[in-house]
Amino acid sequence: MTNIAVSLPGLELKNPIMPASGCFGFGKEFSEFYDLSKLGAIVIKAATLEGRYGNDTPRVAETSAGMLNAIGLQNPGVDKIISSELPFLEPFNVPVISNVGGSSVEEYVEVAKRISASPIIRALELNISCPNVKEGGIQFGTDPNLAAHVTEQVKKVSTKPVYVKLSPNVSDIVAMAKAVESAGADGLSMINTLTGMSFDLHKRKPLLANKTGGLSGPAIKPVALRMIYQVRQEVDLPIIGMGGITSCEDVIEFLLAGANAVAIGTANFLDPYICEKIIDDLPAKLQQYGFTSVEDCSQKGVAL
Amino acid sequence: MTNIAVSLPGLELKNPIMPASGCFGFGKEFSEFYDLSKLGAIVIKAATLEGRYGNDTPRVAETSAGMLNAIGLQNPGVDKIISSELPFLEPFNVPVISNVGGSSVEEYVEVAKRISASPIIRALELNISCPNVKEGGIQFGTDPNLAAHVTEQVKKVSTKPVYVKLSPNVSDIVAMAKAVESAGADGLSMINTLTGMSFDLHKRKPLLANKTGGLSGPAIKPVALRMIYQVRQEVDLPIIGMGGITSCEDVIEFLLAGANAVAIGTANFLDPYICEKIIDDLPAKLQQYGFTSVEDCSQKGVAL
Amino acid sequence: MIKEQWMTVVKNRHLALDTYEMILTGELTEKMINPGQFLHLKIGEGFSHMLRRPISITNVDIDHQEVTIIYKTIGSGTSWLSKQTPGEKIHVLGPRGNGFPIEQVTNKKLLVIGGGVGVPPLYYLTKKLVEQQNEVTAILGFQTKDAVFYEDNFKKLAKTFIVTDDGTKGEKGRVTNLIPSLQGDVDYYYSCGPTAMLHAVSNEMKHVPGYISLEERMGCGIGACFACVCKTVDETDEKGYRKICMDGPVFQSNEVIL
Amino acid sequence: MIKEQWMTVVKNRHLALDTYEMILTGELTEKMINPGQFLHLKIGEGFSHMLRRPISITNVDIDHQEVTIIYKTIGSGTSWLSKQTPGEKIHVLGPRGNGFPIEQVTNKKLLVIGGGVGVPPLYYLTKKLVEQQNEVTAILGFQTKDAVFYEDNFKKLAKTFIVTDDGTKGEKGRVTNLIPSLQGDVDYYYSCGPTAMLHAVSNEMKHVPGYISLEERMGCGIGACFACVCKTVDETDEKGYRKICMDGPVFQSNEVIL
Ligand SMILES: Cc1cc2nc3c(=O)[nH]c(=O)nc-3n(C[C@H](O)[C@H](O)[C@H](O)COP(=O)(O)OP(=O)(O)OC[C@H]3O[C@@H](n4cnc5c(N)ncnc54)[C@H](O)[C@@H]3O)c2cc1C
Ligand SMILES: Cc1cc2nc3c(=O)[nH]c(=O)nc-3n(C[C@H](O)[C@H](O)[C@H](O)COP(=O)(O)OP(=O)(O)OC[C@H]3O[C@@H](n4cnc5c(N)ncnc54)[C@H](O)[C@@H]3O)c2cc1C
Ligand SMILES: Cc1cc2nc3c(=O)[nH]c(=O)nc-3n(C[C@H](O)[C@H](O)[C@H](O)COP(=O)(O)O)c2cc1C
Ligand SMILES: Cc1cc2nc3c(=O)[nH]c(=O)nc-3n(C[C@H](O)[C@H](O)[C@H](O)COP(=O)(O)O)c2cc1C
Ligand code: FES
Ligand code: FES
Repeated sequence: MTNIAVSLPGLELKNPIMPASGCFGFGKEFSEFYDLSKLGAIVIKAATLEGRYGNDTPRVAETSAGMLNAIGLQNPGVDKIISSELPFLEPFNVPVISNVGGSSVEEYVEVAKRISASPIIRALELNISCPNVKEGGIQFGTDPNLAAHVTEQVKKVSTKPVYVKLSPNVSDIVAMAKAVESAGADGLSMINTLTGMSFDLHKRKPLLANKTGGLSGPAIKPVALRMIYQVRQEVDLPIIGMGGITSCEDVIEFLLAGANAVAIGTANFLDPYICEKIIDDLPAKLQQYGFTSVEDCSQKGVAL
Repeated sequence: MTNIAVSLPGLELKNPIMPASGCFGFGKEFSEFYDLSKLGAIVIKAATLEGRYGNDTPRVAETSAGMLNAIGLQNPGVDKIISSELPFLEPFNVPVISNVGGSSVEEYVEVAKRISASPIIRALELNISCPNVKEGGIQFGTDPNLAAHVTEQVKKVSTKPVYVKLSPNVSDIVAMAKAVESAGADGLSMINTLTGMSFDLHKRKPLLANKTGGLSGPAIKPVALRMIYQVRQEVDLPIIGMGGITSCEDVIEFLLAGANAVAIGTANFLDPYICEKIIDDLPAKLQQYGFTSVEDCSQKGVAL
Repeated sequence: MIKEQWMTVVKNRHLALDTYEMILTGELTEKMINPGQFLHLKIGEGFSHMLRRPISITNVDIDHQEVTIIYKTIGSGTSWLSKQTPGEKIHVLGPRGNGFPIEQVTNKKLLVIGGGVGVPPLYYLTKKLVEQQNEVTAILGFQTKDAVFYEDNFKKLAKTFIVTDDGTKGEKGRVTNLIPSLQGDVDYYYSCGPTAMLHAVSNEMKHVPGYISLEERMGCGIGACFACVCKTVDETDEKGYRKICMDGPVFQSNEVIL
Repeated sequence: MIKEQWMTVVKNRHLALDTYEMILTGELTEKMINPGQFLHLKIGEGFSHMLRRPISITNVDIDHQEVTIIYKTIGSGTSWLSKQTPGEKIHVLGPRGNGFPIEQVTNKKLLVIGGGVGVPPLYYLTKKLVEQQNEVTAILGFQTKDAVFYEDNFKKLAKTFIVTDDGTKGEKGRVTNLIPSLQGDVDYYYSCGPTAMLHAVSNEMKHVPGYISLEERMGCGIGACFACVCKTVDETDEKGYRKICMDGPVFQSNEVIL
């Protein structure tokens, strides 16, 4: 029997497959399609301190083998998430990871403190791609010092393991990973979206109301694999890999590159059953490529 | 009549379309397909001081809506390019731009000096994505100071305008653009490839012999547009835009985003006639979207 | 519970200027009972197009398990659709969203106002409304004569007025030109079309309760991604927003900000 | 001068284990006179696949303007090919590369050695060689019985020996097992197959002049991108490398490093 269970800090996963933050809401909509208990874990949409409406529409655009989104962290705010969204997930036998957003260190810390206290939450995913309002919009995710600082502060208050979600929009992803590792991160989650744009030829202006958006989907898979591979050479933290996964083969590629588990985002929009399908097919596919388990496969492409 | 001519430093272009460096060799092979005189310009494969064989094979891999390449700057060396390759291009009525590679400032300078002396060459495209061997492999293209330094030195010796080709693998593309602008660059060329990987599931290792490669093609178009748009807000230099162009609509998108002319790379592999086709169709397409000329369209999406 | 299916193309024909009519068959049809809902269609092979395309249900023939859609070719997705031939399969997710709330509507005077590709869902709506013994008047706006479709189909069910921007067919101008003369003792109105038109219509029809169907670019189409939201008119609304794919696409005319 | 064409699929059938035979028609066929050249095939719609796939010419029927290719489904491109049905169009660039240099070869004793999907180009080669009055012996290696194809076609032209890895058909083992007994007074040999096989063959046949056909992942397929290079054996060679797509895919057995 091919063992597809994975054990990560705070997370005992039946399988390495989880929906990526922002692509699965708070789970309710997808529960109409299949039993959420089948998932390795669920990563919920980013929580911020106050509720946010997000950006104006249009918020999404299709691109070649990908899409742009500029949702703008729309969410009801951490307290409402705890009171109105999380209870729905309780009956399912699946670990829930909360994505944590913010525009200041204080906001990250407060959200982390409150949501990590929820017994339903098993780990946090610290989304450091949000702009730092105080530092004039520089992203926490592109400055190793800022990233380390926010990680450190969040670690101080979080009662659950903290996975830091890295932005790919950087010159040196390894420096970012090392910075958050030494700040005490329990794991990494990579990659978030690449910043991109597209234009409306008729209107002669950026298609998204927000002008720029985050590029996701198969288009970015090579960048995700490269970054995970590079980080894996130098950092021992567990990595939840993501970026363009649509198949079991993609999952195996991410594992080979150095990921310990994976998240699936955009592909859920094209096929709402994609996570379930991949979970069902993964044991046979691993076997087909000669692996006895997920852990047997993970990082096999890195040792050289 | 829709005017598609464009005037840039050193370059009087009949039209804004040129093949991108590395995707068109030194022109000879494509001259079997159509008359090279139709092109706005030709950008030749990178020249280095000595001939280089490049990386081991496999050197290319297909990805979703893109490809990875790790050719490794294979070229016969600057002197042989001048003696054996450039004469072929002389009879065509088309400006030739030489892409300049190197692993040290000295190499860039020497190549620029020699090739800019050729009367066939109208401009240089300084490819700063090559690793800097002396500084331990940091790319010239990811450090604004190194980029400015090499630009400055090359400008000192070049008798032709210098377009600096920016790498997209950076946290802050605007800082890079500003650095080379103040170092005296005459124009920008953007973007080069995003670094990516893919894995061979059977061999359980990176598919490219070089492990990492450069991602090009439609997959990267949103990133290219975003970077051009961002740079255009802050820098006045002319921009030759590229990254995933396959159609007239794409060309117009790049112009709207702030480019003055464009280069077409990967699409030549799928359709060797692509540049010619786009040139033929561009006047009608511009008209369809209500533009009277390329210059009328350029940067229309930027003024807000 | 079936929520998706590879449906088979039965027919796909050019209907009007840049406009096609496609008939799909499959048991999923049995779920398509509410006018105003949409199908979320997969485009191209594999994952070549990462987003589905929302297209309204134009008509349903439950007996033959056939659903009709009408679409305008405006980009890569709809032009792919236009090239599909009978026998080919298209993956359909749906029906999605909430349609027009007409269950209780009977013996009423109703006004249906459509513009361009906002017309398709109104056909199924009109059919249902007429079945429920209502008296329907339809105002259908198009850009030009060649873009007009389903005039006869509507005429069989309702008093129908055609309006074209350029006056090449029917009344010249906008659908709102006709409203003053037709809104008389109308009980409800139903409208679908470009946002600018919906805006004008709901202004013109301020004093009549009505329902409008909105469009927005979608990600998931099932309510999970927050791509397709719009703000509520009521600032004290608990959420302050609606998801068009899930809460809509049909809203009360005074529920959301256009 | 015609260098590309949307050719029409005439036939596409399962030939052997994971192996298909496709016949394409179009005037481009008239250029396909050199055995060993390849076609560079566009995959999928639009720019969904950014790289073409190189597939050798298996046979050409100039009179009917038909070219046959045989391909193994190993990934997305070849499995797309396997789904194309008669009447569909495939964009072909080619013929590309230099084939086997056989113009002067007549009245000779020749050995043809193929492995797996290296066998296809050798069929057209053998046909031409036999037309030119040569005596050809063919050794064809496959993984297993079910993977064997074109045995009869070859037998009509040449003394043919089948070898399978697992011995389920013909000789068990490798093509090189048979060489000692067959190379006798052979004038030239021609080989195509996996690199390891070519390596073994050229070692075994060191003293006979021969030609081998190589494979490499390609970008442009026309000599412009430097994706498909290999090094020359001769270190003093002016360039030191060859482009497989343009200088090859056929080389003298001692020209390039395998
Ligand atoms: C609920 C709903 C019902 C609809 N019903 C119909 C109908 O019955 N007939 C019809 O012709 N059209 C209808 N539309 C509009 C239709 O969805 C778009 O015309 C179509 O998605 C365009 O796809 P494309 O690939 O051809 O265009 P492209 O511009 O190439 O599409 C690019 C992306 O933008 C999205 N997009 C572009 N325009 C629209 C739009 N107006 N609304 C939503 N998404 C858009 C596409 O879905 C795709 O993700 C409906 C839209 C919605 C939201
Ligand atoms: C000159 C030449 C002639 C060939 N003739 C034949 C033939 O007659 N029959 C046959 O079955 N195969 C032949 N091949 C191999 C064939 O090109 C590959 O099997 C095919 O490209 C695989 O494509 P894919 O999309 O199915 O596989 P994938 O692995 O999905 O392809 C991914 C990418 O890698 C490339 N690639 C993968 N394997 C190879 C390979 N072995 N050689 C070159 N590129 C590869 C593909 O072209 C594509 O760009 C030939 C190759 C060359 C170079
Ligand atoms: C519509 C959408 C919303 C997203 N929202 C979030 C978010 O709230 N927090 C976050 O960390 N990442 C968010 N992401 C990024 C994804 O979690 C994921 O990192 C990225 O999309 C790459 O994976 P994919 O290619 O499988 O989609 C979002 C992505 C999409 C497409
Ligand atoms: C095979 C290949 C070789 C390339 N070689 C070079 C090169 O020598 N110098 C350079 O500056 N860019 C090189 N590039 C990058 C292209 O010039 C271009 O910037 C990039 O591919 C993006 O454009 P595209 O998406 O249209 O291909 C190469 C790209 C490819 C695909
Ligand atoms: S499209 Fe995802 S919430 Fe409506
Ligand atoms: S494939 Fe481009 S040189 Fe051979």
